[in-house]
Amino acid sequence: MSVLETRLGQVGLPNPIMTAAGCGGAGRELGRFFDVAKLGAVVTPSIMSEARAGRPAPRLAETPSGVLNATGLQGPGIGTFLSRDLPWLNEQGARTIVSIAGNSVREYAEVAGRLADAPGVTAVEINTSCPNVEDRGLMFAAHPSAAAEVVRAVRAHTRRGVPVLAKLSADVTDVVGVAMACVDAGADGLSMINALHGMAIDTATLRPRLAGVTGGLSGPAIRPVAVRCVYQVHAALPEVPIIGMGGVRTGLDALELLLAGASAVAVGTVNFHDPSACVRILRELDGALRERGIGRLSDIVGLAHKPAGTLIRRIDPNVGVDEPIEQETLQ
Amino acid sequence: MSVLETRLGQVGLPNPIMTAAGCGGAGRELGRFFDVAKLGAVVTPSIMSEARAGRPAPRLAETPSGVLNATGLQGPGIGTFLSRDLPWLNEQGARTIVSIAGNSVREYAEVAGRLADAPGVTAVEINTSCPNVEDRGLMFAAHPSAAAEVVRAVRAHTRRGVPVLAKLSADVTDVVGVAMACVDAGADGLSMINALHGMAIDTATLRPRLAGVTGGLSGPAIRPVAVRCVYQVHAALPEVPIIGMGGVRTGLDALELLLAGASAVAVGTVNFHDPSACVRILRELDGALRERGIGRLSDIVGLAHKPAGTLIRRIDPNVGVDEPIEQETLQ
Amino acid sequence: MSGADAPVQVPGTVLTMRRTGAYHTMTLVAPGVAERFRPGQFVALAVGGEQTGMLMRRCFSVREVTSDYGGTIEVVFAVRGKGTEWLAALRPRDILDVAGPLGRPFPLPRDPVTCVLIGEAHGSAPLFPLATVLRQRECPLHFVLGGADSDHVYGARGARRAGDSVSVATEDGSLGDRGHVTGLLPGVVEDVEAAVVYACGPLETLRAVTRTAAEYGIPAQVAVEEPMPCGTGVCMACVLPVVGDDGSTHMLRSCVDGPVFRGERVRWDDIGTIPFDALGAPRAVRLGERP
Amino acid sequence: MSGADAPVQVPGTVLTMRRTGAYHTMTLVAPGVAERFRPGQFVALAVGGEQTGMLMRRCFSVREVTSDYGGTIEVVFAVRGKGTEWLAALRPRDILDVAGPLGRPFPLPRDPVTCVLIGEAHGSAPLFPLATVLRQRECPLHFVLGGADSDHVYGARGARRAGDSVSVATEDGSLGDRGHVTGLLPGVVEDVEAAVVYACGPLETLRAVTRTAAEYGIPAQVAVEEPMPCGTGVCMACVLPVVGDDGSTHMLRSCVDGPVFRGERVRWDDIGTIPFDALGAPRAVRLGERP
Ligand SMILES: Cc1cc2nc3c(=O)[nH]c(=O)nc-3n(C[C@H](O)[C@H](O)[C@H](O)COP(=O)(O)OP(=O)(O)OC[C@H]3O[C@@H](n4cnc5c(N)ncnc54)[C@H](O)[C@@H]3O)c2cc1C
Ligand SMILES: Cc1cc2nc3c(=O)[nH]c(=O)nc-3n(C[C@H](O)[C@H](O)[C@H](O)COP(=O)(O)OP(=O)(O)OC[C@H]3O[C@@H](n4cnc5c(N)ncnc54)[C@H](O)[C@@H]3O)c2cc1C
Ligand SMILES: Cc1cc2nc3c(=O)[nH]c(=O)nc-3n(C[C@H](O)[C@H](O)[C@H](O)COP(=O)(O)O)c2cc1C
Ligand SMILES: Cc1cc2nc3c(=O)[nH]c(=O)nc-3n(C[C@H](O)[C@H](O)[C@H](O)COP(=O)(O)O)c2cc1C
Ligand code: FES
Ligand code: FES
Repeated sequence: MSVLETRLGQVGLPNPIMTAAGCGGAGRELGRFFDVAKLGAVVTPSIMSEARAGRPAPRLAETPSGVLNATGLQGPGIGTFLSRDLPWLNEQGARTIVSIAGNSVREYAEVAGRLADAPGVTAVEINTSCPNVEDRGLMFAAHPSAAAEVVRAVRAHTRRGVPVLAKLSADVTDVVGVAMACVDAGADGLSMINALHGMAIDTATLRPRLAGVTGGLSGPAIRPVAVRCVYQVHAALPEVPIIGMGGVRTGLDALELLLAGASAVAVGTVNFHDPSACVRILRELDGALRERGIGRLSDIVGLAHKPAGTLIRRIDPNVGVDEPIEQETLQ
Repeated sequence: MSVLETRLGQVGLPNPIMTAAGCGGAGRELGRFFDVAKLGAVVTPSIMSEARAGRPAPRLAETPSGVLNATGLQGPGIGTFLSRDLPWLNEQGARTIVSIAGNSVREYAEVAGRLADAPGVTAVEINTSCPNVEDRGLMFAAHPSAAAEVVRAVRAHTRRGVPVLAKLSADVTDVVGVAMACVDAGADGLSMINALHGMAIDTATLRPRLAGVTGGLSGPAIRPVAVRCVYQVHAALPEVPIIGMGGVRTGLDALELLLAGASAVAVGTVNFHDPSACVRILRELDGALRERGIGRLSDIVGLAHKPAGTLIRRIDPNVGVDEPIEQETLQ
Repeated sequence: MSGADAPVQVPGTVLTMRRTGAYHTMTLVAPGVAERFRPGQFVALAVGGEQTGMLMRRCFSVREVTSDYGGTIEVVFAVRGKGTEWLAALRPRDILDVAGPLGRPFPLPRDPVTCVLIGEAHGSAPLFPLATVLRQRECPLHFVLGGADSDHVYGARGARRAGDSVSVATEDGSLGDRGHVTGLLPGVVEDVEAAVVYACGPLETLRAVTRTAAEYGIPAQVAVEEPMPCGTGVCMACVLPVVGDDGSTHMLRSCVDGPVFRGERVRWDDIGTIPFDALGAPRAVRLGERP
Repeated sequence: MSGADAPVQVPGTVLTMRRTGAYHTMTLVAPGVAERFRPGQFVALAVGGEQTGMLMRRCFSVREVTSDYGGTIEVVFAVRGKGTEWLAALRPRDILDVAGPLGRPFPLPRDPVTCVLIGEAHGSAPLFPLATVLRQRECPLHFVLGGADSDHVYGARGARRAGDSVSVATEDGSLGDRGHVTGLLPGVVEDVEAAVVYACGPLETLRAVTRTAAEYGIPAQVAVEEPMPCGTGVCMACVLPVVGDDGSTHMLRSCVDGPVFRGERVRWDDIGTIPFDALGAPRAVRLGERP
């Protein structure tokens, strides 16, 4: 299984597949379907300083190959997270990436500060798509300087060995600019993409389908946007590890993001559709790499940027693979 | 059928359904499946000053509920368009909205100038998603000032009675800002959205699936983004007519964009899937309006912005409509 | 992970499909689900096939389980939208992904007490496996069933076999009394001296059931059927304001903390809102917030 | 609009599905298509059902048409990706949307001249309706068929009935000669003193056929099978560099200007590029351009 090992800055992970923030609960829920320690990591829902009730229902709407959500970051707050959820994840032997959120730079810093001494935090992911109450509710992710300010504050409150990842939104004119600002401000890696800003209207009631009016569009529908963002940012910042996400449904989808430049891949919305998705995708990815004669995951990170004809065995789409694929490795 | 009449600034249209630029050929192709004069309008592919061979193949890739394209605006140039395509459309009795494109403000102005004396131009739509060769290839749509400059030039070269519509990209941090700049510069209406910037990688060849590497993502996958953009811009500029587009597949999808604030609806990618889509959608929309007791299309433009409980008959989603729907009107 | 009360996810094979009034009854071979099932639990089905653009699961109460073929489950459903349309078109031997059994089951009385089981429309379905278990505990059972018309009353015949009495109401009077099913409840509760009411149906019905039970000072165990896009607790879409043991209101996921709740714990009037006193409720309205 | 040579779009009903070697043969009742069909034309099928996330049409050559049931068409296909997988799972009475007949048919000789029909893999399919028409014109017919192995040679038996001779080659030698089908062509053309070659198959094969025909100074009519996402001329994805009557190169849509081209007009070496001398070719490379 060593073929699947990957790195996010200072830390190594046994494999690149993880849950996406807010799409895999705190681990317990999916833990009824598989052992969460088998994943590269579990990314938690974005944790804020206090408990949050979230938005009223309806919170989700189905769209073609996608889902719109306005859940409003319902969660228990950092206190309960540290006393209840994180210990459970540690007990399972899971690697935990804690996603954090805030409505001001101070709130991010506060949450990061409370995480600093917690055991078993593999990395901190900053959800920069929150509205900044100190700047007309504009999301931090919208402006390089605002995103950078949050990154700087969180980096300052986080222990050295723990990577800080900035999670970016694709709803910007220039995602590379935001990415660069975050890296300059100390981000050890980047996660992308968050859900796109979207909306749906119910043609029966003639009203918005979400109580929150607009929401985040996720799922396979947005995968091409995710691939494009990862590709662009990897081209500009080839040394910066990226967690790619957006519509990953199969092992080949995960491979697509790796080829674009991601070092790890998170699975979000598809968990709703298939609670075993993460382990299935991991198995499929393992098979796909073997099929292509890829010995190490790191060999293919960003490979789509390189001219055709490197060492990897490309598969003739007209023929497929001759040898039966070994599927023994996982589980 | 008067229920379906709509207006785009100075001009009235018998109904709101049209082809989207570049997705309905020059009318002739779909004309083999239905009478193009039945549509509210035919929007042409974006015409440039000279003939263009476009991009190499592969130009299209299928994605979940979407299509990625990098066709590169292949077209005959304004000369052949005026001598060959426009006369054909006029003969059919179609209303023609001419989409124009350029790589410099001068080129847009030149194409608009050559259209000025052509008979049978119902409106001019400016495709602002082209790269500006005079500004590092950045697309005009990315910056309010660049988009405004193009609009100003085209408006100056277009006859008074002919509305000029600015077609916007959703790949920006603030679509409302771009919309306002275009309207301030003289746009009589707005079209939105163009395809999202996306990419796909072939997991067999390990290379980008499009020869153009990145391309435009369109189809039902992006409809929630289109609805959101139309809704936001209509909220900010309620008097400005909008042609809504992005993933419209059914009459109810068209209704969704009208409720968000569009006065007309263009059908793009779905024409590839169903060459009769435009007339089918028109028929379905007509049925849907009747079902809901809507007497005039203009009564529902932007209705989703208004509090529940206006005069329109909302449909109980649990029950649907009792009476059989009259389907006689169209065709 | 695993454990006897953890759900399974298995490919289900359609064994039979048949019409029952306005409903479709589908029996699936779904090994592992039947043996874990307890009344009140549900299954979450993937719809649309392998390339489906419909990412949300469709949840259905289980009508019956058997141990045939390694375990079968039966669900009863109405065609409502695209997903149930797809389900209705399935034929024997078709395969679809099944996750279940999910959710908290109906709590059962320790002693053989008199139970009223009230269901509206397809909401009657989960009452049948409950009835079987209650019978084993020697509880007297009284069914109260209703629907828009006779076609939309599910299980009246089965209830006659399973229960000590059956009362039926339809909105149009085509079967039983004319009126809403909840109109019958006070009479039945009083007549049979019910000790508990079990209910399943739309929110309005459950709210009315809760009110009636409270009036008679007996508990109501109600199973909600709010939209549950995942059914497994990860999407946070199915929340209801529910008063916890600590006396404060929590936004609970009805798929994992329900679908069965004690009626009086649910804040029926506040459904569709975040009550201002709920744990973590916003202190002020924040506009334009993104998820 | 309308007109006898305009295509139709109709719901097609699956009449039969069967396996033929490595291929699936599907017969559809598709009224209107059969009566308009001319050899070399194709149909574009919608795949995935009503809620499909697959927006591109799948195009297939027509193998045979009959006037039964108001008009049937037969297509022969290999499972390749998600769309053909979906097609292969169809059963009789299933319905799918059909548009056709599409594209320019094979031009026919005025006089009864000797024709060689060469097809690789499923590319043989469109040669059969062509053979029927050529036979009516009393043209001597010689088939040259090939594929990777015997399972991938389509129609060898039918060709024996329809043609004056049949030559077969497979890559693995499991049927006929070992080697590529185009290796047989020069011999056959010489032997039968062919006046024209008709061909269908992958680009490489068509390029080789064109070269051979040129060597013998006879025309090659080749039907291409490049990806055609719409089949109706609106998506601009299926372009090939083709030399026009004006002597200059145009990027022509193979769905409406083809699929049949005169082989020597196609700039085989430049496929997948925009030749610098094509009409409207970029004067300089423009990077990062958006569509
Ligand atoms: C625990 C539970 C048990 C249920 N048991 C039954 C049953 O036994 N028989 C039955 O006919 N129905 C039952 N339902 C309702 C059933 O899930 C919906 O009718 C069905 O999901 C509608 O799907 P659709 O694709 O036809 O509609 P769509 O409108 O296309 O569905 C879109 C999404 O919204 C959800 N949704 C839409 N309407 C409802 C609704 N009324 N209730 C819940 N979710 C909805 C769907 O699950 C899906 O995720 C139950 C629901 C739940 C939560
Ligand atoms: C005019 C014409 C006639 C054809 N006739 C036949 C035939 O008689 N029998 C047969 O088996 N095949 C034929 N093909 C090829 C057939 O269309 C493809 O194999 C099929 O569309 C693949 O679809 P998929 O969903 O399985 O593959 P996917 O890879 O999922 O397809 C994705 C998209 O790419 C297109 N595509 C992918 N591969 C090909 C290909 N090799 N050629 C063309 N389009 C492709 C598909 O049409 C679709 O739009 C023909 C193609 C054309 C253009
Ligand atoms: C219901 C839901 C809740 C989410 N919650 C969070 C969150 O708490 N923090 C965050 O950074 N992203 C959140 N996301 C975004 C996902 O982590 C992910 O970036 C996005 O959905 C794209 O991936 P996907 O298409 O695989 O879902 C949420 C998405 C959904 C659908
Ligand atoms: C193949 C293709 C070609 C297009 N060409 C143009 C064009 O020439 N000019 C333009 O303004 N938009 C063009 N578009 C964008 C569409 O007009 C439309 O804005 C977009 O596809 C979203 O609508 P849809 O989802 O209905 O396709 C093109 C889209 C596609 C898929
Ligand atoms: S249905 Fe997803 S959390 Fe309950
Ligand atoms: S296949 Fe779309 S233009 Fe030819």
